[in-house]
Amino acid sequence: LLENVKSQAKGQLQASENRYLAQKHVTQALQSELLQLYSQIEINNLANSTP
Amino acid sequence: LLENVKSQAKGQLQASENRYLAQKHVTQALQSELLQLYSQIEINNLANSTP
Amino acid sequence: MAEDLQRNFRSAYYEKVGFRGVEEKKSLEILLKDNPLDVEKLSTFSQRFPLPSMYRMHVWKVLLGILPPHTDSHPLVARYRQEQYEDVREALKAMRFVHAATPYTELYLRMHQLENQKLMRRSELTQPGEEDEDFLAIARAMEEIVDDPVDCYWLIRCFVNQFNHKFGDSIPHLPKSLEHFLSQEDSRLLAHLKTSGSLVLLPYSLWFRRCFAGSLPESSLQRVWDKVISGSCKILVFIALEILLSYKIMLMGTSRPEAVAKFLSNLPQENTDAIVTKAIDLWHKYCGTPMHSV
Repeated sequence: LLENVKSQAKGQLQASENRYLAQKHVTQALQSELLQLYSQIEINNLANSTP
Repeated sequence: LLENVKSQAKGQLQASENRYLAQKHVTQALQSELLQLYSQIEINNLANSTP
Repeated sequence: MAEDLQRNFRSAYYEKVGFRGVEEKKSLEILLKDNPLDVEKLSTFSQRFPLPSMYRMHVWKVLLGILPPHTDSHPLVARYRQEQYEDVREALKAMRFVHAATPYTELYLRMHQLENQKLMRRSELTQPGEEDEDFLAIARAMEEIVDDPVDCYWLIRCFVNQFNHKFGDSIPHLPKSLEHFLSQEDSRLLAHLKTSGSLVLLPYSLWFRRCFAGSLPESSLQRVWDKVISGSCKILVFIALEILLSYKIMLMGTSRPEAVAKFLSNLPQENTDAIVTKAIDLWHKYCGTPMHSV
């Protein structure tokens, strides 16, 4: 019975951790996309300010 | 002992859920920043293309 | 009398949809009542018998770890899976990788890449590579089998991950294995394929990397995937073997390797069910039937 409870908890925790990990990977992807956009904007601004 | 294991498992799952929620708030903030950036870029493009 | 007729009709119907007997269905139902589910017994069942279509998705999800063995955790875990799907999809929308009209299969590919930390920046996106094309082929086939997008994504993702993880090292050896069994079953055909130069040009990646996705129609394909998901990649060799044996006359009649490859890559879709049935029998003959008490 004890083992049973433990393995059930493990199954739930794994699924929950997986969902958390996906969020982390989402954060990384968003950050890298944002970084890229910011540098793009700076390049554009620079190009516009030097006539 | 059984109750002990159960409450420990519950605590772990709760902690995992909280981590997930925290991470989710981060991605929501990043996503709204991204949205704003995209619309900023579009405004700039529009401004540049209409002299 | 009428009852007899009805019963006969019913078992003929079961026969047709793939239950060789109502007994098998009953024994699966008993297995599915276990809590926690005995994953090993479910694997063994699935290795030995065709899965009844009404239980197939559920069994696949358990075997692939999408649902845990404890059935009373299923609602909770299903909710986690659904939320994870939505989280990743929404992020891809925000980053403009996908939009409302993007085909689901492409969405699934990007989601899989993001989750595996293999997503390129949007400005650096390239044409899909070979691995992506394999994923897309499997995704297109799974889409025909599964209606719900959340289930579909999880099944594709876990199928691909499990396949690469479990069998990644065996895949390169499958052509040799095919050659071995073909020499046992029909050495003349093997000799012909060798001397004509066709053997090296057989559609191995379609057969062994995509697990026949895009080659067999879904009704036959899912019976093959039952075996792959429950733990065998050898079955792929026997499907390939049975395809070669079934088209022996045609193959013996041509010496042009390109024509052979083209024909085998675009199989006629008619008698694929019979091919799969014979291939499974051959597989049992050579590799034995798993002998777990079910």
